[in-house]
Amino acid sequence: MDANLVQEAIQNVNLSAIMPSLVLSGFGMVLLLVSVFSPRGKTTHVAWLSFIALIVTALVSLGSWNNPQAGFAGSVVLDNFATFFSMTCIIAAGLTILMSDGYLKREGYPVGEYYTLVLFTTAGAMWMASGTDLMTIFLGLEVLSVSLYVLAGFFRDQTRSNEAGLKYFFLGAFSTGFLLYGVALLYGVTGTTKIAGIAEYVQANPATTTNIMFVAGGLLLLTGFLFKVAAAPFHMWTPDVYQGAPTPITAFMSAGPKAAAFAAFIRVTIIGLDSMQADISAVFWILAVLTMTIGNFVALGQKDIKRMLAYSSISHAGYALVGLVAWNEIGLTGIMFYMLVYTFMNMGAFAVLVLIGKKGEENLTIDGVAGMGYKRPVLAIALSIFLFSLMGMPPTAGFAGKFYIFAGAVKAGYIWLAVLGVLNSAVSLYYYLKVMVSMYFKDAEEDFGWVSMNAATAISIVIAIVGVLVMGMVPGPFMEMAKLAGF
Amino acid sequence: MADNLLSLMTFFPLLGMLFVLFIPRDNDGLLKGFTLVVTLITFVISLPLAFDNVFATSGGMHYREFHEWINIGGFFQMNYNLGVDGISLWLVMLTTFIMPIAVLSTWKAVEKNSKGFMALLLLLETGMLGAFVSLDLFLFYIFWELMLIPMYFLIGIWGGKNRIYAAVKFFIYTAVGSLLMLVAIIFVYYYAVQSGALINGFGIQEFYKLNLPYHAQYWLFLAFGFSFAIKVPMFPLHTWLPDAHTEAPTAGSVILAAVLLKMGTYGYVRFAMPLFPDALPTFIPLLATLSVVGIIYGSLVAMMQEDVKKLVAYSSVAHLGFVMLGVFAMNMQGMAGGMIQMINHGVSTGALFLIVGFIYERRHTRMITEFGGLAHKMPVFATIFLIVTFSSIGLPGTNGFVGEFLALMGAFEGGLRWYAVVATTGVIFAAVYMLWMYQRVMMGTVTNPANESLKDLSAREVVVMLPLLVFVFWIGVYPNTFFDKMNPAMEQLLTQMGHKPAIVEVHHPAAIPAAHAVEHAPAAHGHN
Amino acid sequence: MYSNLWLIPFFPLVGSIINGLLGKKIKNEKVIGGLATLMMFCSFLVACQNFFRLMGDSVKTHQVVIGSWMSVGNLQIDWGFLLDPLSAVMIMIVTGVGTLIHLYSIGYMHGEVGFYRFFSYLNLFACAMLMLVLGNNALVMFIGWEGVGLCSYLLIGYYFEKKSAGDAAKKAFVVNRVGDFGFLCGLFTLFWALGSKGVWTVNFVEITENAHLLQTGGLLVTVVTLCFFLGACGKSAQIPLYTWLPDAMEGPTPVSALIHAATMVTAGVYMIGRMNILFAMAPTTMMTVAIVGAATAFFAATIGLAQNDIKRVLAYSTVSQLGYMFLAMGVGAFSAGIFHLMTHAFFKACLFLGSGSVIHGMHHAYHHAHLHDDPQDMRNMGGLRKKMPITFITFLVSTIAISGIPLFSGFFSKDEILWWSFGSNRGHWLLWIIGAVAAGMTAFYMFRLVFMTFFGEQKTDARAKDHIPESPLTITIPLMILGLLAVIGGYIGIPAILGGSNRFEHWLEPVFGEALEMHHIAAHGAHATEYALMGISVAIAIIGIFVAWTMYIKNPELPAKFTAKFAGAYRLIFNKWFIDELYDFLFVNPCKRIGTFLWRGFDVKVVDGVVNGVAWVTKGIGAGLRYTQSGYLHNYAVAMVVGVVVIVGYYVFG
Amino acid sequence: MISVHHYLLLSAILFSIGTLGVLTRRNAIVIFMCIEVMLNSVNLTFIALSKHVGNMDGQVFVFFVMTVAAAEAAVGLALMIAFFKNKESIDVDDFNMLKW
Repeated sequence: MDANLVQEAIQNVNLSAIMPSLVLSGFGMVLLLVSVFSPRGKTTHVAWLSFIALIVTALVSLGSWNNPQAGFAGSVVLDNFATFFSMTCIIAAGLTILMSDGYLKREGYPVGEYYTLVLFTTAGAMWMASGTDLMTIFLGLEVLSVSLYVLAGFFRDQTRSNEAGLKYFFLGAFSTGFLLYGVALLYGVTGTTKIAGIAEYVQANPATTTNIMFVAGGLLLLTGFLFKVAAAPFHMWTPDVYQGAPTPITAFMSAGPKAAAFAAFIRVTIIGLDSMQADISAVFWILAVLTMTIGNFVALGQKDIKRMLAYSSISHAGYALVGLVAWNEIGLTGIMFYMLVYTFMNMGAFAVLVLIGKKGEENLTIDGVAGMGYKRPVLAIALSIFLFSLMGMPPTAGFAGKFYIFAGAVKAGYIWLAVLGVLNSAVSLYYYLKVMVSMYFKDAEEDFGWVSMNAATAISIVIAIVGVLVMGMVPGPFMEMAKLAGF
Repeated sequence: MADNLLSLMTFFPLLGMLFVLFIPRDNDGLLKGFTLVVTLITFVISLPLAFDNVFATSGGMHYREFHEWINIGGFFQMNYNLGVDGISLWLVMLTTFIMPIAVLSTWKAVEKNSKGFMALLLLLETGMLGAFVSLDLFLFYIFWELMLIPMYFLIGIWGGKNRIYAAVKFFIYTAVGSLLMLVAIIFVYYYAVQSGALINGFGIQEFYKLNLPYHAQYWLFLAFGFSFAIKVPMFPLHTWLPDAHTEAPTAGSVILAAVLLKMGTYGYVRFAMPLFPDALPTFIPLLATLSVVGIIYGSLVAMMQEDVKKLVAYSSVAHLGFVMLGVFAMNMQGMAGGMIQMINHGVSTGALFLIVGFIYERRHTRMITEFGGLAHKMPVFATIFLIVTFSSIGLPGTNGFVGEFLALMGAFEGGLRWYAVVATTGVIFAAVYMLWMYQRVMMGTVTNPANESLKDLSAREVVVMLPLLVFVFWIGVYPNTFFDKMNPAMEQLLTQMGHKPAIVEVHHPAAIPAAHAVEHAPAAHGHN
Repeated sequence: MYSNLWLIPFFPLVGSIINGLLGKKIKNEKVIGGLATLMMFCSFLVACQNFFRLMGDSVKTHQVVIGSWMSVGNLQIDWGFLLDPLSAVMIMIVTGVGTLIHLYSIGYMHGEVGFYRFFSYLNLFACAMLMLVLGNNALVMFIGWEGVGLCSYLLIGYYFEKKSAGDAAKKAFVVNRVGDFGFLCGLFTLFWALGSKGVWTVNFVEITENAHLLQTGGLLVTVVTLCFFLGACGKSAQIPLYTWLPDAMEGPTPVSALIHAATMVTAGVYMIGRMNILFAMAPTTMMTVAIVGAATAFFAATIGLAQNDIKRVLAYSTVSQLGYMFLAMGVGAFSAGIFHLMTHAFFKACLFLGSGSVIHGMHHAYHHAHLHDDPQDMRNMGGLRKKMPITFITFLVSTIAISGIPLFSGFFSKDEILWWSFGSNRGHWLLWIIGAVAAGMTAFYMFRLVFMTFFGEQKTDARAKDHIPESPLTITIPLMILGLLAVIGGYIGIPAILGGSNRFEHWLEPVFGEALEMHHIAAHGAHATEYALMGISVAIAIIGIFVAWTMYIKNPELPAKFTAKFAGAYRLIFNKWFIDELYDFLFVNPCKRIGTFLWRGFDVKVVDGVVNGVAWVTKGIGAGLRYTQSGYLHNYAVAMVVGVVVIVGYYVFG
Repeated sequence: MISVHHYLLLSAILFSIGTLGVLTRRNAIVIFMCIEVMLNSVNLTFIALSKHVGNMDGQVFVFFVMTVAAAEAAVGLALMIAFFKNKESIDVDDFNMLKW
């Protein structure tokens, strides 16, 4: 083993490139021990510690804004793009933790590992966001997924939770298989797993684009991501898992990991498979429409708000895909912005659900919130704001997000796609309105007991509202940030 | 003051709303009083516009306000771009004028958590004013959508028994249209950008200048026109209106009729028509036909209604038919008729809804058959009702006539001769359904014992009606107050749309040969 | 110089407003009625002043502009008044007769609950009517035009608790609206027609001056005039739009006298006179006008033969007389038409007021005897001449006048019309025959009325018969004045042939002369023929009177026989030829049916059905798609695999 | 001489077997085994291709895959046990409580 090889390797290892996830993982392990040695049922301090951990991580990763760091022979890079998505995930995780403490106590699972798992998920998400090598992306994906499997099935003695966990696990692993096979094929053709490397190879010999192995590999790889972002026809796990999982986790899944998945998705597609743009746009056009339509139409008939929001998140993935179809700067920036916005509005909605849910959450149905507008006016207004944002009503952030994405589509000439998109959001109005109808236009059948109001959750809601409104009224700075994050 | 008058006017109600949120919910009087004061102050703020003579002299935009709002280099620029001209002026005034009346009308009508009601009213006012004064399509769209939300709750929470259906229908129906318009807006913007036009933001004045290819204009006009046609509403997109009107609380109906419907017509005049002038001729036959159908159809359907409020709602369809017909005439008379008819409809139909509200508060029913002979019990009410009825019928000397006459004449002088002739029959039908309703409600003997104990209008209710009556006659007798400030803007608009505003020599009674002596009465001022 | 013209409509307006707002407070009938009458009298004085000033003036056309009303683009409309011989005559009639009727009303309406309301309306009507006749452009005229419509609506519906009154009022307004439709269309066409020649105007003077721009007898001018004529038909109750006038008798009698006899209903005639230049240019229209007029005159007269309600008889006679006026206008006898308008205003007002006086008396009697018989039914009257002599005499005089007996006002005007309808180059001998026969019938039914009411033995219920008083002075004074006018009113227009110098015609010459000579409209014929025709028409009238006498005085059982003999014909005319029923069948019911269908059948089912249908379908699709989400792991996995296979396959093999 | 294609073919067949297994089998453990088969077929592909293209990345990848697979196995089995405690069954058709 000659020395300069090792030397080179040592130099290539640039820890600052993975510093945020490193910090987070470190905190996670420490907290694991803390929670082991802390008395049973006492988890509040763990929660706050993990929150602090996230803040620290946030500071660390923000530190590398505008000074990209590459590491591990270019298989990890901490550029603005990565940072942006990492921040999104961190925000998601932070909100999750804020809303979890009271929730876990109510549901009777005051267990510290929960928080460490959230942290690990976040770490994995950050890996995905910053991975430039299919290998690192795969690792991040798995770290994220494995922790999420556990979190989804976290309520051990609730069958719903188990089921959610298992379904997620099996389908996740299944899709991993495809993803890996795709990676293998790409590797076989190009001889590398580096995204940039693949692109270079294709540039060097264009014949590759017609190579069946290459095309098939690329598409198999993409299906893996499509599964994670819950795009039709790979969306089917979403409603069940979202419904079964603990509400904060559902919120988290709908925001953080999805954002990370989109990060990797974008990086791979735009850089690695740039050569296949035409084909990919064509197929994603259809997938986007399919996803939006299925999400919205099925949501119309839902009774359970959690499940309804699950379907709505499918449709929102569809909107995001529109941006990817557009394949232009504004479209991609739109996606980033949208993911950020979506984190706030969706998690805010779930936070409200966390508060108004009883133990076992059997009352999180549309009729369950009847009359809430008068019984819990503030919460009702908050939920309404989030729902309006999800509808895409100005002046909320949801409108801005949709606007940019559809703008991207229109600019790229996909006018019909945009039209179908807006028509879909017109359909979506109905089921969002249904919640408000029940909250305001109907009288409460029975008084739903005292909401287990706690400061942390309230804070998370406030943060979400501020985010939704600020990004709605002055989206400028955030868009600028997203623009800088693009490449 | 003058340089940010519009912002002040637009956002003052919003400010008021924030305060309302902090008033204890059980203090009903304070809530309503405060809201009334806020709306009155807003009216006062807007008054300088009405008295400013600049509108009479130049047709351009005045009271401009321009700030960069959102600017994402290379992607977009949205500006906070306000302004008002002769076309929007009177609609703004109508809004600020009708709001206090609407608030007053809630005094007895709204008991159930009036706090929310007042807050929503104020939010709504901001939305409406904003939509009228914004010159940036993006900004306009935001206000436009912002109006939906409060109205949705007003109908849904304080409405009648079928309110949920009505509210949701209203919301989704109007939203569908506006969402398509959104796509169109984006397209126009990018077309402008790609055609290298010098535009910053979505400012309509820049958009007026760029000439899109016909086929693009075709689709864009379709999108805009569809959205506005729903709002107007034009036949056959009108069915949300009767539901919304019948279910909405009185104040809601008044605002809906007086202002929200005008958004549609205003949208045509301000956006759809001048932005896509080449496509316009293609659509005018269709739109004119729909307007005429709307007139006849609305009248016939109104004639057979059993619910007074529904009757008035359908009559709105007919009235707005006149507005649209006049606007599509593309000449001064037509435009002026259309514009003034918008105001008239606001005044008259608003008044009618108030009147319906009065009897509804007393009897909690609106079925015509429930009434009869009310004139005995409520003479004052009867008189006011009669005046409003005839103004709605369009009796000369009242506002209704000026609008309908000019709209029809404009249509006739313009290319729409036969449409005008058919539409003129609407004049007959209007008399039929209004008078029949009046007869069945007010005339005859009191048959229903429930009506025996009816009280005549209270002082408050009379105060609510008086300002409207003043305008009924003002517009009827001296509409020039309004035309003087409208005309320049309309001339500019028409020239801009490539239509000569048909200014032939403005003749003068003095111009008639000396064979006939002409004298001017001492009171001959203001005559031109 | 004429700048105080605006005062004429202004005074009544003030009166109306004061009474309308404060009448309830004032209560005192003397004050209310007095004020209203005073206001009318003031405007009468102003009218006189202007009238005489105009007589002495060489320039016969004067416009006074108060201010601009609408100025939009090339449409400039002023609040302007026009004084020329025609409008001068009209204001004299309106204010003069109006004042008398106001005075009359004080007595007649005594004790009414809505006393102040009545006078407020009446004044408002006067104001509107004066606007109509004084307006210097079609729009100001139209204000009056619709204003009088409004007032007649209000006054017919004065007893609004009676359903019949409400219906009649509505009918009157709606039918008038049909006319207004014509008026507006005509106005639009005219404005456009002249405008396309470069003169955008609705001003009468300018229209008259620029009419020559249009092609004589051309389609345009014909259409314009026909449209305006439709308007006139509505206002002046001509076929086919006359049906509202008889029903309008639901209003108080003074209203019938003022609005539905003397003034408003003649507005149509006035309007044609105003636009005579245009009508003269359109022979087709003139012919139509003449025919419609003659037909109406005849047709209404037939119905008049069989009515028993004293006011209805007068109503149909009014329709018939208006027919004469239109006949006159149609054959180019403009001044004769206006002349008849004036004389008719005198004697018909007098007749109505007389009938009112009778009804008043009957009512008083029945009231006294607590009976509820119909005080308007002539079959309950008879022999009243002793009870109320003044009423009787004035009534008789007017009846003679309307029957066209020489030396009474009606004779001159009617005869002039008949002569023109025969001799004018726009006339035709058939028109003359119809007119003459109608004159005969008029004489018959009018005297039938007189005989049934004032002669024979008293058929009133025994308990009431002795309590029928003569009416108070406020009622009788107007009667006497009008009676006098009914006699002498004609002398200002004695035709040349009878040694007169037809002052009236000369007075109107500045208005009509131009049109007449430009289009060579004149009545030619030998004096012999004229005398002959005159004689014949008088003879026919006398025959009519004689028949009436034989039937209702000599042997009163005759009518019963006749009705039994010609039962069918009798039922037909008694039921007014079933025209109302026909209209209901043709227009009213279909409209209602269509409306109901459009609402319940179309609007709710189809239009709204589509809207809700879309929502329903959407939901349906959603519900369907839901079941793809079966909850079974395998289905999910299958879906994924299928997805992969399709996507990959699409590329690899597609 | 056995070329890389044979390896690829074999692994493709294995992958398909695994996929079909997942689609057809009911027992959760068996399904999980099938997934393992898929992953291992992928490993086989990697190794073959790594030999073919001549760099070590593929083989490195295989190690990661194996580790991950182990981790997944742990989590998956844990979840199945938890489910078994509640439902006394590991038949995948028994967990369809969440649907529509």
